[in-house]
Amino acid sequence: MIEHLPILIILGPLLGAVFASLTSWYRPKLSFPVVIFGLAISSLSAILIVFKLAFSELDVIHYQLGGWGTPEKDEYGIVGIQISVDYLNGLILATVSTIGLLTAVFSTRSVERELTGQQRYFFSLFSLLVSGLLGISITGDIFNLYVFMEIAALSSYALIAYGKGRSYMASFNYLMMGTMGACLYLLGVGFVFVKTGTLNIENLSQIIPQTLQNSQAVFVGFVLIMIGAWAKMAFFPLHGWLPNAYSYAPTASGALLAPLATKVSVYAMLRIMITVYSIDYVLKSPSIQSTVLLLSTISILVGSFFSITQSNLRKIACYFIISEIGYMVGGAWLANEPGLKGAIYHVVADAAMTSAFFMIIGCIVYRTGQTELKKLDGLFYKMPLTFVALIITMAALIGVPPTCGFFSKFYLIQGAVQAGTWHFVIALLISSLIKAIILFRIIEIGYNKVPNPAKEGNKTITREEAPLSMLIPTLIVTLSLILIGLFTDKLVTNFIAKALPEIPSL
Amino acid sequence: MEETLTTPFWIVFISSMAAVLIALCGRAPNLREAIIFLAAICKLALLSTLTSGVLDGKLYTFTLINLLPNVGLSFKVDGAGLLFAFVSVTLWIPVTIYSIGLLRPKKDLSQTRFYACFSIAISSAVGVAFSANLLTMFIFYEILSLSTYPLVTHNQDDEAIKGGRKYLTYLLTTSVGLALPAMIIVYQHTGSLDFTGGGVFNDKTSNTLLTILVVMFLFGFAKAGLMPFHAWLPGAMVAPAPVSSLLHAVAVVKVGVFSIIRITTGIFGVDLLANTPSLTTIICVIAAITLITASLIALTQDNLKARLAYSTIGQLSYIILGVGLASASGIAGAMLHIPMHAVGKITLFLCAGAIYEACGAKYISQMNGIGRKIPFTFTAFFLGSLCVIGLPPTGGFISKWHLLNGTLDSIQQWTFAIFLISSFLNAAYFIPIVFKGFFSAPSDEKVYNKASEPSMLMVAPMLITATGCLLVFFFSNFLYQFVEQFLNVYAKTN
Amino acid sequence: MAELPIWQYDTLFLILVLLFGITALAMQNLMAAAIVFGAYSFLMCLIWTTMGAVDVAFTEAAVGAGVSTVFIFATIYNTGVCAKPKNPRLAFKLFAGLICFVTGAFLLSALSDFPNWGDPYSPVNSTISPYYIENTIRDTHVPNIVTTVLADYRGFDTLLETAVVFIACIAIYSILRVDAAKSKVVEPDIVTSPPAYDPTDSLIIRQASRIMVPFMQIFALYVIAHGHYSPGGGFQGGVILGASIILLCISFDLKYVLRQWTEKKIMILTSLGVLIFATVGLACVIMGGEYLNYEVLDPILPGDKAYARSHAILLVEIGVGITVMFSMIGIYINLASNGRFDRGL
Amino acid sequence: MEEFIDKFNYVLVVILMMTGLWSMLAQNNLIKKCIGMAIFQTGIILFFISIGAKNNALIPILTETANHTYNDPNVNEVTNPLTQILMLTAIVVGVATLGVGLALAQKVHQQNDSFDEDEILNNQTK
Repeated sequence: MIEHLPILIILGPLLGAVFASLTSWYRPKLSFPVVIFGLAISSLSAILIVFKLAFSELDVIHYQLGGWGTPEKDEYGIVGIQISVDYLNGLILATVSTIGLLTAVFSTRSVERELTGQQRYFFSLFSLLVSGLLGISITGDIFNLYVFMEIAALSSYALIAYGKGRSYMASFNYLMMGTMGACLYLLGVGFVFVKTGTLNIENLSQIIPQTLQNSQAVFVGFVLIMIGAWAKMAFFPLHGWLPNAYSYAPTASGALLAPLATKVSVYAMLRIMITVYSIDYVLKSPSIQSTVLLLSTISILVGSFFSITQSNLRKIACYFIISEIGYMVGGAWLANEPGLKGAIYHVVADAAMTSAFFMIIGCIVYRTGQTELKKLDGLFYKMPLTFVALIITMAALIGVPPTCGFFSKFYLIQGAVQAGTWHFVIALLISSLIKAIILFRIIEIGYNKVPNPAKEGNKTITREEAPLSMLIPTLIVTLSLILIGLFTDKLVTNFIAKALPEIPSL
Repeated sequence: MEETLTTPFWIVFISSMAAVLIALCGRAPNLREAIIFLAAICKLALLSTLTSGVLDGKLYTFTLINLLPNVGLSFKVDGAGLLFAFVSVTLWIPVTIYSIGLLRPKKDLSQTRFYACFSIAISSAVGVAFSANLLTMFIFYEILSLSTYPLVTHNQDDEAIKGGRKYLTYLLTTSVGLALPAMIIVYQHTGSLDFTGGGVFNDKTSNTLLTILVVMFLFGFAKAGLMPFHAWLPGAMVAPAPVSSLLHAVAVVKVGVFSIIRITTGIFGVDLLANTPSLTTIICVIAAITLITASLIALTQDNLKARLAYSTIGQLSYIILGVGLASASGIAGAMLHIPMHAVGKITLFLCAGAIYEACGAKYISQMNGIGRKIPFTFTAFFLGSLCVIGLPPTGGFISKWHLLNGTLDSIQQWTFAIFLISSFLNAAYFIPIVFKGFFSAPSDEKVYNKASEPSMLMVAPMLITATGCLLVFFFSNFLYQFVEQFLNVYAKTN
Repeated sequence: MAELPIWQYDTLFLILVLLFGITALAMQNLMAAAIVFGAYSFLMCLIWTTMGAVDVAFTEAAVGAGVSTVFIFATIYNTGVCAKPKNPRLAFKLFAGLICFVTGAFLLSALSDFPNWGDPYSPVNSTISPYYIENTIRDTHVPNIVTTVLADYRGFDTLLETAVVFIACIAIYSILRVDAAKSKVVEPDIVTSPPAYDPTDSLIIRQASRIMVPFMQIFALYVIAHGHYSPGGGFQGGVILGASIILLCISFDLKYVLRQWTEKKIMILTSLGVLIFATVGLACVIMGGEYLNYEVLDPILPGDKAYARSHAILLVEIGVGITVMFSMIGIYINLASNGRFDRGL
Repeated sequence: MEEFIDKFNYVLVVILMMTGLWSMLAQNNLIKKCIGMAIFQTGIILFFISIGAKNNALIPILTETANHTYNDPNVNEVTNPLTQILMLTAIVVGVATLGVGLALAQKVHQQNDSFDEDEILNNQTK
């Protein structure tokens, strides 16, 4: 069974979703355990495969769907569809599937409350979204990536539209932007395909850097794929859809989409950048590189400044995502070792941070029913654990050591210093400080405004945490922020450094 | 002579563990406080096991986990670190006793939080003392900032929140905005963040870069209170007296200056500094300006705690000035000034709190004559101020002696005058308080009538620390041994 | 330039298609726009047929010109017909135009780098695709290369594509249906004959469709089953099957169809198709091969290894057909009845 | 110029795609946006199909004819099947997206009684 692990990662949630949609007509209560089972299989396989990679000599594990060709033949891997796990996507797979599983556990109660009577297909769609995201991460075929992209996208439109009210328009806008991104990606694939005739990522990575360095069509394809990925990840100036889509979505959808969807698009961008093309290729067009870096600086600043003007915790979190996207794109496009390390590390770190943030918001919504900052006074006294988790998460977002946010920032700044991109350094620092201001605000409202129990006629302040099925995943993810930080060196030397291509020295 | 030993880690970790236990024992105050004393005693015991080794010239190292390539969460115990750790842990005990005396009668609900955060703060102060590299130090530095925030805002009224906001804004802004990028630039240039004797830079590093880095580090570790990033210190005086004493005398500010000593000796290297006059000039000028300005401002303050706060800012600059001299005795003086000033200033702050408790007087103008009513408190205050001014037979004399010696060894000889002027200023803002307290006619009848010695739990710690001011004078040679060990590693060639 | 046998027609069609597309976008009446869009799709089929992409043309005819147009109709039926021409946002439109112009120019900058139209030696035509053409008979005994590649060589894409259709169906169900759950579905009384006279209802249409539907369905089954040898396969057949039911819905009435095909049945069968496909894949894993490696099914399917592949392709196509058919019906009913599952177009 | 004529189809394809893209960006009407999206997608499909076309080639279904046999087909006389498969997938994805888009548009219309983007925006900010 061990050789089938790569496909199990995708099949788990996919089949789980199909079964769940079947059972939902007979035993609606059964859908949830079925989905959990599927996600658990996927998460387990992903973790196993990460360990397999770490403890074996292999650099990459291939899986040949349909069993086409033997490794000796030329057509091996090209004729059929190949999925592969290497150091770059192993981590992403483990992160995505684990967060997917935890979020699923987390969402039960909130779905029960928010979507009473309408949750028939919720968990099917949830699971399909996870399988789409996992597929994007695992596939070794650029067209297959497009199909997975659409699976993830279609299910996320529905998940957002569960929010009712304004979420329909938000979802529609997301659909337009998402489809545009996917179409541009597909067109870019077409431009690459025209010159290479192959769709396999490994094969492309042999062809393009060697023979097609100066092909205009391949270059146009590169730009189109990048724009497509940016539209999907809400990179400035294509970020307009994100805040509404994620903040009007139901809590459970937000908690799944926000941490994973954008990060996986970043992964897709990284994969195309460093595997299909090469860092050489990126460095070859310095004008585009400097433009992208400038855009990521703007993205960071825009996200940060908008976040400080918001009064709703969920909107704040959404604008944080936009600024974090700027970190990752900028780090990747610095195109030097520390920058790329920072970008890849931040994909994992930010997935955990955003997940923790949205889960905490979910807990707060479950108990208090609102996310307006002003109304969270005395939160510490009502939900101490949740509040502490919120502080830790904010600290990670600011970049306080020893949380993971600090180390990604460390690498990113190091990369920017090496590349001499000072505006990026300054943007990173400013965004940290702005997040710090928001942290103070949260502390002042939630901790220093001691609620007066006498006013409500109670003797003491009633402590009421969210139910355990929500609290435990939240705490696990929050703790992981510190753990990821502490094991930075292990992660970087064992995985991220090996995932990097050879970087030409300047 | 390096030896791997887990003891440093346990020393740092014990009080964090204690914090957890304290948080759990919130309902049983006696147990809670027993845990604190137990932790402090354990810590002291473990520290003393290291003493003889360190004095023999050994360096104890321990790496918990590697965080970045070449850089781990690692500890290294040398003379300076051990000295600083001793100071902070020893002073933790009287402060705790004092806190019990101050807070228990008030039935303050948030005492548990107070003690827990206090323990974490001590933990991180010792962590800074034992850090083997810049990253570890930065981590503990930030934990200290965050863990002291609940202490500053202990009262949770508007004033406290305002002070707390100022406190965190200054500390986080500078550390994230200046120290962090400076650290990354160092890592980027040298690939190492370890504190080593000769510094990490090689000859190729340009002077401009070094100058920029020095400035970034000096202001980045704003806990050292260099102007213009000093405003958090007076702002944070809204905290209760034990917190102020911790903040302003032991943990926080000393961590700031200690960090700067570490960076200048371990990252830049004494040789490099001594050979680059422009760097020392910058350090000395910044410190000198802060020193004189702070002393002058202190003269104008009527609020006792504010005067003490500005005095602290001035005294911290002594230490930085000593480092800026880049001479062995200058650094020795700077190092010694940490315990000397700590013990003096803690006495003063405890006294200020005691005076307020005793008669509700915040302002110096109200305190005429009350010395006669509360003689113990005022005697302690007198000894504390002698120590801070630097007069024998108190410890401050010793460190100032070394500092003045250092100016003569250094090329920055003009600082000799600065030291002298500021000592006069110190005397000018402390002696009148004591004098008027004992000999003047009462200025505020209400205060005067109300005044009576506070509870024993508050008086005893003050007297202990006041005695400490004298003891450090007589046993200064013992303290100097630690410093000598430190100098052997970091400033050998001088 | 020497040989341009039929490509001139293509150019003509291309220009026509462009005109139709622009017209569809320019029309104020949405119903008219939808019809023009249908014609646009139909012309597109012709172009693809002339380029030799019969399967694509077939799918486009069924999907693009057929059900897509009906979906738009259904939506407009529930909402309104006209696009109000107020507030033209001229500046923004010009700006968007500029963006598109720049993008277009950027795309065309690669023009000289492209292989000539119809060049058999271009990288696309000479890298992997010859493998499919040369080996399809040896590997699977299926002469329709498209079917082989679709269901076997790139079968994983097709599994996912089926999943996409399934997702679209349950997504639309969740978006539209949920609200209506409150307003209880009124189960139709036992009606043996079509509902009473309705002025919009036409007897001719009803009778004609009554005759047509069986033939459509037989044809669709043929398309699925004969996909190995002629254009067609699960998708096309599934869409036609779906379309035949949709035709019933339109010419009769939703209730009439829902009596046969209840909501529950439709939604369950939708997921069943995906399940069949995925199970065939899983069977391969259980039999010891890679996922979707039909070759290892040889012991349980008749014939040698290549025939095992051929038969497995048929199984898979049936799965695809079921999912596509019921998804199309599900989507249509949801759109047409606005999620109420009672009455509609 | 000759090159331009040789590649005339690409020019038209690009114009078609950009028409669709413009409509997605600039049209107020949600249904028009959906139609624009469909046109953009067909443009891309057309692009793929044309890069796979071959002069004088047959459809990709093998037959026993004079030029080639089952077991040894003449590759240059059979249209590229690969691009066709890819586009089959793209068409199906396209209709799925269109369906979801229409469903969302219908919901939006239900709430705001309009397909006009500006009006909806006004309604929602009120």
